[in-house]
Amino acid sequence: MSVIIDILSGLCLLAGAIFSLIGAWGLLRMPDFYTRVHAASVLETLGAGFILLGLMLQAGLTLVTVKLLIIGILIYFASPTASHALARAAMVRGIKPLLAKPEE
Amino acid sequence: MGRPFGGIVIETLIVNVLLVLMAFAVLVLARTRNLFAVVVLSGIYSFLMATILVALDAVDVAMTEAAVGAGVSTVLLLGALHLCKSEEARPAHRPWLPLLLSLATAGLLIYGAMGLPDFADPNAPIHQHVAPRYLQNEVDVPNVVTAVLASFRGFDTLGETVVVFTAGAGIIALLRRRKHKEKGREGIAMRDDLVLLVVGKLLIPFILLFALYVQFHGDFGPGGGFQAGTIFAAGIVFYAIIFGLDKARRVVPDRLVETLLAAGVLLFIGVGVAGLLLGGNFLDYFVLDKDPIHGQHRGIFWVEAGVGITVSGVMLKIFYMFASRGQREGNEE
Amino acid sequence: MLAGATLALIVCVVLALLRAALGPTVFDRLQAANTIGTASVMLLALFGFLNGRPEFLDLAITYGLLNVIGVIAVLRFFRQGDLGAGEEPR
Amino acid sequence: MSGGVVEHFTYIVTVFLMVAGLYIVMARGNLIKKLVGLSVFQTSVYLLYVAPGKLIGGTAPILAPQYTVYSNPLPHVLILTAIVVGVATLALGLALTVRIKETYGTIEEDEITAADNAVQDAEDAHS
Repeated sequence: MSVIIDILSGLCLLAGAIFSLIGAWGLLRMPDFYTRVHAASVLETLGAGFILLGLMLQAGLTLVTVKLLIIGILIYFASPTASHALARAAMVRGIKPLLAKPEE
Repeated sequence: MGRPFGGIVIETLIVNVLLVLMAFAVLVLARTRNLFAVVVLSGIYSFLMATILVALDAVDVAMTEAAVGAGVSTVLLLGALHLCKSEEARPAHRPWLPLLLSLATAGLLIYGAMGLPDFADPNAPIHQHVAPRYLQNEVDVPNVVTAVLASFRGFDTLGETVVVFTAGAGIIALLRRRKHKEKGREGIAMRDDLVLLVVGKLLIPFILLFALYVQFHGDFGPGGGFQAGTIFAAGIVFYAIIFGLDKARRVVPDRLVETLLAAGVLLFIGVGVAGLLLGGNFLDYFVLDKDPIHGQHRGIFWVEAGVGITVSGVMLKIFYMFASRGQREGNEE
Repeated sequence: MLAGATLALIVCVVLALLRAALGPTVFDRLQAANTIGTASVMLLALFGFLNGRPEFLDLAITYGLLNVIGVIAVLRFFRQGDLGAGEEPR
Repeated sequence: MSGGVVEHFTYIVTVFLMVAGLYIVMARGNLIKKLVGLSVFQTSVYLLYVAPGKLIGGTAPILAPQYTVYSNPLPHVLILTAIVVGVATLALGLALTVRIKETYGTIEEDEITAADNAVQDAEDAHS
C-alpha cells in the first residue's frame, strides 16, 4: 500500500515540477505581458497544486496535511486574484495586448 | 522520520545557487533607475534572502525577513515614493571613485573572510561558546530561539524593543500634523475591483488569526512577538490598501495604535519589575511562579506579548503616518 | 523525487528572476515577483520534507500571505497613486 | 582551517552584497535609492551572522527528540531583532527623506547641495 502511495506522490511531484518549469519558461519567453501572466498561472495553479498534492500523499493524515491544504487554498485564492488585478491594472494603464494583424 | 541523505547535498546546492541569484538581483537593482522597479526588485531580494535563511536553518529569522522585507518595507518604500519623485536622476558623472573605494573594501573584506572558519565547520569557535548551553533547554521551551530571545537575552530584547519604540516616536515627531476636522472625505476603496474586495475580505481575518497563531505558538515552532506583530500590522495595512485608509482608521483608531505602541514596552518592563518585586533580579522569571520552570514560561509569554504589541503598534503607526501625509498632499495639489 | 522537484523549482526561480530583470514594464516585474513568491512557498514546503521537518509549513503560509500583500500594495499604488488615502478619480 | 574559495563561497557572496550596498549608498544621489542600498548592506550582515551558525546535517534549533545536531541559535536571536529594528530605522530614514522633499522640493543629493549653496551665497551677499 505504501509503495503505491509513494509512486503516486512521486508522479504528482513530477507533474508539478514539469508544469512549474513550463510556466516559468513561458513567463520568460512569451512575447507580451498578458501572455506572460497566462503562462505564469500554469505554475501558480497546476504546478503548485500537483506539488502540494504529492506532499499531502507523503504526509498522510496529519497536521501537516491540514497546513498543506491551507497553503493550497491560500495560493488558489490569492495568486489568481493578484494576476487578475495585475492584468486589469495593466489594461487600465494602456498596455496593449499583442494581437495578430487583421490582414496577414 | 529520519533525515534523508538527499537533503544534505541539496541543502548546500540551494544555498549557493540562491546566493548567486541574490548577487544577480542586487546588480540589477543597482542599475535600475525607475524607483518602482527598484522597490519590486528589493521585494524579490528579500524573498530570496528569506529562502536562504530557511536553508541555513534560521527559520525564525526567515519568517521575520519575509514579513518585514516582502510586506512592510515594500509598503513603506511605496508610501515614501508617493510623497517623492519616482524616477532617479541620471548621475552627472561616472562614479569611478565610489567604485574604486568599493572594490578596495571588497578586497579587504574578502581577505579577512578567508581567515574565517570554513562554512559549516562543526569545530568553529561559534559552536563552542554558549550555544551548547542554550541547546540544553534549561527553561523547557522547544524553540530555543524564543527561549534565548525572551529569557537568556531578555535585556537585549528589551533594548531592541525600546529602539523600535523610539523609531516610531521619531517618525511621529517628523511627520505629525495638526488634526484636520474634514468630514465627507473618504479614503477610497478599490471599489472597481470586485474580485479583490471579495478575496481581501476572505483573507484578512485569516491573516489576523494567523498572526495570533504565530504569536502564541512561538514556543513550539517558528514564531514569536516580532514576527506576529509584523504580520498583524501587515493584515491591517492590507485592509487599508483594499478598503481605504479611513475605514482602517475607524477599525483601528490612531489613539489605540499610539496606546499599543507604549503599552507593549511598558508590559515588557512590567514583567521585569514584577521579578524585582517578587524578590528576584530585573527580568528574572524564575520567581514569577512557585515552580521556576512555570515562572519562566509565564515570563516568556508576557515578554513576547509585549514585543508583539509594540511592534504591531509601531509598524501600523508608521504606515498611517506615511499614508495620511499623502492624503493631505493630494488635497493641496 | 523530492530533490528533483526542488531543483525544478529553483530553475523556475532563476527564470522568473530573469524576467524580473528584463522588465520591460513594471507589471512584468510584478508578475515575476508573484511567481517567485509562489515558487518559494513550494520550495519551502519541499524543503521541509527534504529535511524531514515538515512542521515548518507555517513559514510557507507566511510567505504566501505576505506575497499577496506586497503585490496588491504595488498595484494599488499604480491604480490610484497612493496607499489608501486620496480622492476618488471619477 | 583549509581556507579555500569553495569553503568560503558564502562569505565571498556576502562581501559582494555588502559592497554592492555600499556602492549604491556612495554612488547614487537619490536618497530613496540610497536607503535601498543601505538595506541591502544590512541584509548582507544578516547573512554574515547566520551563515557561520549553520551546520551541514544540522537542523533548525527547535528541539525535537529525534534530532541531535542543531544549528547555532544565538545568531538567529541577534538577527531576528536586528531585522525589525532595521525596518524601523529604514522608516525613520524615509520619513526624513519625505521632510527633505517637502523642504527642498527634491530628493537628489546634488540638487539639495546646490540649493543649500544658493542660500548661503545669498546670505553672504547680504552681509
